[in-house]
Amino acid sequence: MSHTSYREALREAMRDALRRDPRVFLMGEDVGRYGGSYAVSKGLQAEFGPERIRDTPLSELAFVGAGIGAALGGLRPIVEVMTVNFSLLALDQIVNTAATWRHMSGGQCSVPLVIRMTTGAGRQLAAQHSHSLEGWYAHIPGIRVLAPATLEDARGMLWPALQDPDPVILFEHGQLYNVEGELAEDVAVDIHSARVRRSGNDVTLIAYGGLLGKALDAAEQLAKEGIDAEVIDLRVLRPLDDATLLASLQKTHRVVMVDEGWKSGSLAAEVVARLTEQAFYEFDAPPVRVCSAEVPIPYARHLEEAALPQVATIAAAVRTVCGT
Amino acid sequence: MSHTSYREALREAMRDALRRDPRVFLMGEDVGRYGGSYAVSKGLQAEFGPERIRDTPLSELAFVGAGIGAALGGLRPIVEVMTVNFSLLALDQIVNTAATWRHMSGGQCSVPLVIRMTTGAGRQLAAQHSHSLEGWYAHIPGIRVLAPATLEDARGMLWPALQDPDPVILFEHGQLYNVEGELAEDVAVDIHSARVRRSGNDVTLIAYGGLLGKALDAAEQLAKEGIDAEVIDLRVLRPLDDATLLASLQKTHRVVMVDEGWKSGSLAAEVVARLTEQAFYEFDAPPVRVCSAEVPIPYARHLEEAALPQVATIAAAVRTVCGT
Amino acid sequence: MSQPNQAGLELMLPPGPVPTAPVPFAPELARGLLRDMLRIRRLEEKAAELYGAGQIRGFLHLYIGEEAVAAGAMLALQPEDTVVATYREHGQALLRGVSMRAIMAEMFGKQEGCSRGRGGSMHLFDAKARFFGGNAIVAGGLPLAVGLALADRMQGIRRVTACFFGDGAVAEGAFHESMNLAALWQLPVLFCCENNLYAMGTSLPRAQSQTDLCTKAAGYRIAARAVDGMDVVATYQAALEAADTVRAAQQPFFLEFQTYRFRAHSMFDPDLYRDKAEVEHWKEHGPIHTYTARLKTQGRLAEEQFLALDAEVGREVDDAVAFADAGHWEAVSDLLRDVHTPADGGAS
Amino acid sequence: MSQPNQAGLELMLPPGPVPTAPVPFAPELARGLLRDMLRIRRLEEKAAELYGAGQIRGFLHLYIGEEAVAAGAMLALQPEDTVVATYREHGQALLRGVSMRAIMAEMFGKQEGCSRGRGGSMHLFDAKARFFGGNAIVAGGLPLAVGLALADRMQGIRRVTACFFGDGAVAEGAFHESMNLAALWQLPVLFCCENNLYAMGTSLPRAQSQTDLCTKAAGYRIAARAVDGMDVVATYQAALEAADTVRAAQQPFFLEFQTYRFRAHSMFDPDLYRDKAEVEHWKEHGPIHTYTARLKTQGRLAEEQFLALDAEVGREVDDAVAFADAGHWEAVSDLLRDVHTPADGGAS
Ligand SMILES: Cc1ncc(C[n+]2csc(CCOP(=O)(O)OP(=O)(O)O)c2C)c(N)n1
Ligand SMILES: Cc1ncc(C[n+]2csc(CCOP(=O)(O)OP(=O)(O)O)c2C)c(N)n1
Ligand SMILES: [Mg+2]
Ligand SMILES: [Mg+2]
Repeated sequence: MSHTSYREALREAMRDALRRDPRVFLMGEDVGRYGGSYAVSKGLQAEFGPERIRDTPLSELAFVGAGIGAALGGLRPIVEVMTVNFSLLALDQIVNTAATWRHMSGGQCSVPLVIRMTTGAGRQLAAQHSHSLEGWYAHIPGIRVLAPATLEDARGMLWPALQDPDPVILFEHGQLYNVEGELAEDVAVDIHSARVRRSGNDVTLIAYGGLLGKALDAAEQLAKEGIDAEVIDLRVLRPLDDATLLASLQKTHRVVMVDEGWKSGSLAAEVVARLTEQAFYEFDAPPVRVCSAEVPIPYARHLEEAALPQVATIAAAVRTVCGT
Repeated sequence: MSHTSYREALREAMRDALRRDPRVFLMGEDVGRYGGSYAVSKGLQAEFGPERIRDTPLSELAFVGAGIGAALGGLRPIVEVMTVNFSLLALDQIVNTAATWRHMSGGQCSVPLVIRMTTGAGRQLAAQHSHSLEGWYAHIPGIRVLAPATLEDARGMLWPALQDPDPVILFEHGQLYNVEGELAEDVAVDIHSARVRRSGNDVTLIAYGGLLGKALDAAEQLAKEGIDAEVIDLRVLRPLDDATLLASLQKTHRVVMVDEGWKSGSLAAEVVARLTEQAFYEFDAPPVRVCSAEVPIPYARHLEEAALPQVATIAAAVRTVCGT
Repeated sequence: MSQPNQAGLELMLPPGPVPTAPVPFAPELARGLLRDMLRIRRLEEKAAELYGAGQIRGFLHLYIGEEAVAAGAMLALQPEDTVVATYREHGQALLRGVSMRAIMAEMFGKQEGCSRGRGGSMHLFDAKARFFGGNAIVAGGLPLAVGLALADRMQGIRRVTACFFGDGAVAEGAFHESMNLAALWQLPVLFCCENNLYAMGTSLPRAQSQTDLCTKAAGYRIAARAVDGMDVVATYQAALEAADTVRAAQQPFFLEFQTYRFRAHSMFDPDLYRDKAEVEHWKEHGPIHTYTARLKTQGRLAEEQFLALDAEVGREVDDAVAFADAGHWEAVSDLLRDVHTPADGGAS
Repeated sequence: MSQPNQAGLELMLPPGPVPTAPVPFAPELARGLLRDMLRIRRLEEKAAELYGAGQIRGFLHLYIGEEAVAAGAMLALQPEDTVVATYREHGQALLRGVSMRAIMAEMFGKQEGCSRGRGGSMHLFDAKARFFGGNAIVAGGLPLAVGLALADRMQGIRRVTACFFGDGAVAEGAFHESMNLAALWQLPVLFCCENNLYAMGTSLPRAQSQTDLCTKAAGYRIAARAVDGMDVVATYQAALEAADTVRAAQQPFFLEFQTYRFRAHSMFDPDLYRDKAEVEHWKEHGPIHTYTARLKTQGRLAEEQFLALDAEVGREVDDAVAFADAGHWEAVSDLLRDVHTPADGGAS
């Protein structure tokens, strides 16, 4: 075990991959000389040089597309799109090229590409810098979408993502980078399953990424009130791991899904929809979603807080579902 | 009443708006000289000139952004993005500028912009030209999303959309352009409500845009089997008209939602989620979604057909929900 | 280069005279180029016919008139080089070595097609021939080409990535970003701009404030050259020089082929945006008949030889159609196959 | 313009000498420019301090060092002109007439802020001053500016739309598409490129294959000019000429201000990517002290006068802080207000 941070765990995962596989390289805006806008890649250029830790101009569409090309060309690129907000500029390449090439070529061209990006709000960055669009990416066939919420996943998800022959997108929540804790030396995680992060019997609280912590906090608070919540970390946003969700529902018969995306059309909608479709009669109460208010996220702190799911709103939703 | 087509109805709506309001103009790729890639704007440049029927270069990001600017500058632009597939290139301007400007400026800057685009599959155009991303757009706060499925809506939705002080996106399904029928001279429709297109008692079949016709066909077929389906045309994809949906559910107690989007993260997920959240105890059977298979849409006709919702699959889903 | 006609349409005429100079190539090569162009032409004429008959569907974009571009450029490339193309790519695919059978079967939507029938006309693929699509997003292939070249550079592989795109693509942001990346990183990309003066119905002067596309390359410090795209002698020579430069210097090059499509943009296009006289002018420069005439004048080709060659090509086309016709529909149960790579690595 | 140092970093030095020539403006104007620059400087120094104290949050991008650009450019514009800016826009907003109070309150997140506290530092708005944001997407403002100018053209309004953006924005596709549209449609856009040689930590030569940004404008047939962005005399004269040209010719113009930021990119930036010596070189060109020195040499400004002016500006800053401090938090119940325009048209 060693003490580390989410940021360091991500960096260590990249360092490790860069050492293990000469085909791996990192490219993106300010990943090199600057050290990454969130300092995730700090120090890597000094170790691996400017070819493998490659700074790009502000050209999201082209450098994501170049990542696809480089993957086709035999490399294993990690493309850092600084934040999900800017990834909109590259979405065409992701949807129309990365996700289609394998199927559309009749199985000839796999795209072993990993894209990392920061997501989420909570730092008063206002409407254009606070998106949570994981749900959009989870809509696209042909790609895998991951959301590391723990140090273990921050450290462990990258390598299996690089082994995946198809595009994988990794969402790092901006509020997690400074989270610290202990981490085992040998981290091997899968990129297929959801995980029960807190076992409980009364209600299933589903979360991912930046909100897992709040969900766990809410669960602790509720425990004091006698509500025993099971907290599930989705981890893999596409394809969703229905089995783990259904197993929990069959135990607790109540579901609250927490999601930083805007409610309408959120990933939470998908989770609720597939659970009701598949296990309608397991519900003892209607499922509930706790999402962001449907508003461009405001700068002012109190308004931003009001717009985002909070421990109190999560706990309140759980109480409603539990009928207390 | 006069005989017309969906295409002509759309054109007539534009002609009418261009005549009524000098601030209205149309811009987009090949809307002018070529007459529109789907011939919707055919003849308009001859009538209104190249300034008001303005051909643009292949620059989706910039001309959509220019539409936003022109709206801020006092005009009432109709921007045609040839198809939803290419709109990915312009999504940044839609999400980060059009949708945010009003709120983020503290209410100073409204963006009275209308964006039209063709959507959907069914014409063997393969993976990059067959997207149905209405659900994504319906996720964005600050914009209104419309899906005219009838001649009446094709003719009637544009004018109220132009009166809306905020951005409105109109999705025209590519398979509807040639649909013909009779249309009243005076068409006034709202852009707020869903509409019951076929009244029924046994099950609520929800559809929109290109699939409304298939839903209605399925309903006719089911009627012969003794299943009386109520068919609802969503029409307005954002904000969703919950009241109409809930009223129907309260009558039929069963729901099937049809959507050409890929199932995971579809608009259908949202509809199912909000109905279960709000009216869980009204359901006599689990809700069911009929969506596109999660695959880049293939070119080969039989595979494309297999990937898309069809009358038979819709009818089958209804039978399941009705327990027959 | 242009003059307005009565209807206010600019008449955009060929920049130079009809080429008549002797063909300076060895007989084999000279004949090969003719054959290459004829193969594209006859394949596409047949495809148009089959489209009318409903056996080919979706979008079909014909290259007819532009054959000298693909013929010259493809011959200039080496087998190890890489090609990235557009939706108007039958010519490139065919001359890159994708069989006419596989192309025709693809357009029929058959499993024997080069993309198993999933791609159709716009999405021809052949990984073995290093033919990476078949891209229907205008300018969508440019970033891809940059990445393929980057992979080569980082792996120490010296080859050229030839990326085809139209005049319309030049307006897209992807063009700008890709040109800059290729130049900044000194990547061996041969940017092949097929300037046929129209993007659908939009003529170059209505799309570009600067219609001399080579001047754009200067903004990225990329060497550039325009060439008569109707003259296969010129296209081959220019492409060869350009490819050699890219290969030797490991730097990008922008090559503009000034060409013209004789047919409509796609099978849906009524082609009302250009003057018939303009089309006729360009047809006088038709790459096949002008080249044939030169060979004949030189005494290098007799009419019977031409007819024999044409007949041979005709037989290849007929064979391809028969092959496609006899092909199979992929099982519907395979619909989801290859959305992801199968666990076995996806040998298919 | 650049030379490598020991650490392999290019030292990117100012292109010309420190300006010392007499200020050729009338006393009022000359003094006004100094005051303008000082107002920006003191406002931002205070903002930095308040950021440290936690009263301003989010991203804060300081303009310190670049004041001569906004001062010259804003003075060159007419009241009816339009401005589109970036996230580094305190200077433009302030000199465009947004009160220091409203800016400070905005950064505090107060309802009295120019965007009701919803935008913060990156999203200052003032529709009355025709100041259309405050855009935090790099190059996101360019298409908007094109559209604003298009609206003017179509409505027969003769005014200039000045659009600010950095050197980093030049690499974005939006730059390319917008330049072409503006030139193609002959729109009165004044493209103001604030070339401070860095996009975050990425220096111009590591972002652009062609670092002379004016050459890019040629690819669109847009007239261009570079000017010493540290010299307010030069920026004002150049901006005035450029704005007049745009206004008269109703065509775009590309004006490159060669400038430098003295502070880090944002409050999160440790600023390790450039040589301290480079920063020091540029500081010698500091727009405020060099200009002050010139005025003093000319005998146009005595030290007491400078101190008085500075004190006056200091009082304005203090007043703005007090105003912001006394401001109110918007009611949480107003969170959804103005996601859509209210039915009454939204007079707010
Ligand atoms: C991004 C994008 N926008 C629009 C289209 C529709 N479209 C297909 S081809 C075409 C014209 C392209 O012209 P050009 O690049 O000159 O190539 P050409 O067809 O002349 O070979 C257009 C507008 C598209 N496929 N992709
Ligand atoms: C599209 C986009 N990509 C990335 C960013 C993150 N980012 C913010 S400012 C910046 C640097 C911009 O540099 P430049 O345009 O030179 O302006 P400067 O900050 O130097 O004034 C970057 C990369 C962003 N805001 N938008
Ligand atoms: Mg063309
Ligand atoms: Mg800069």
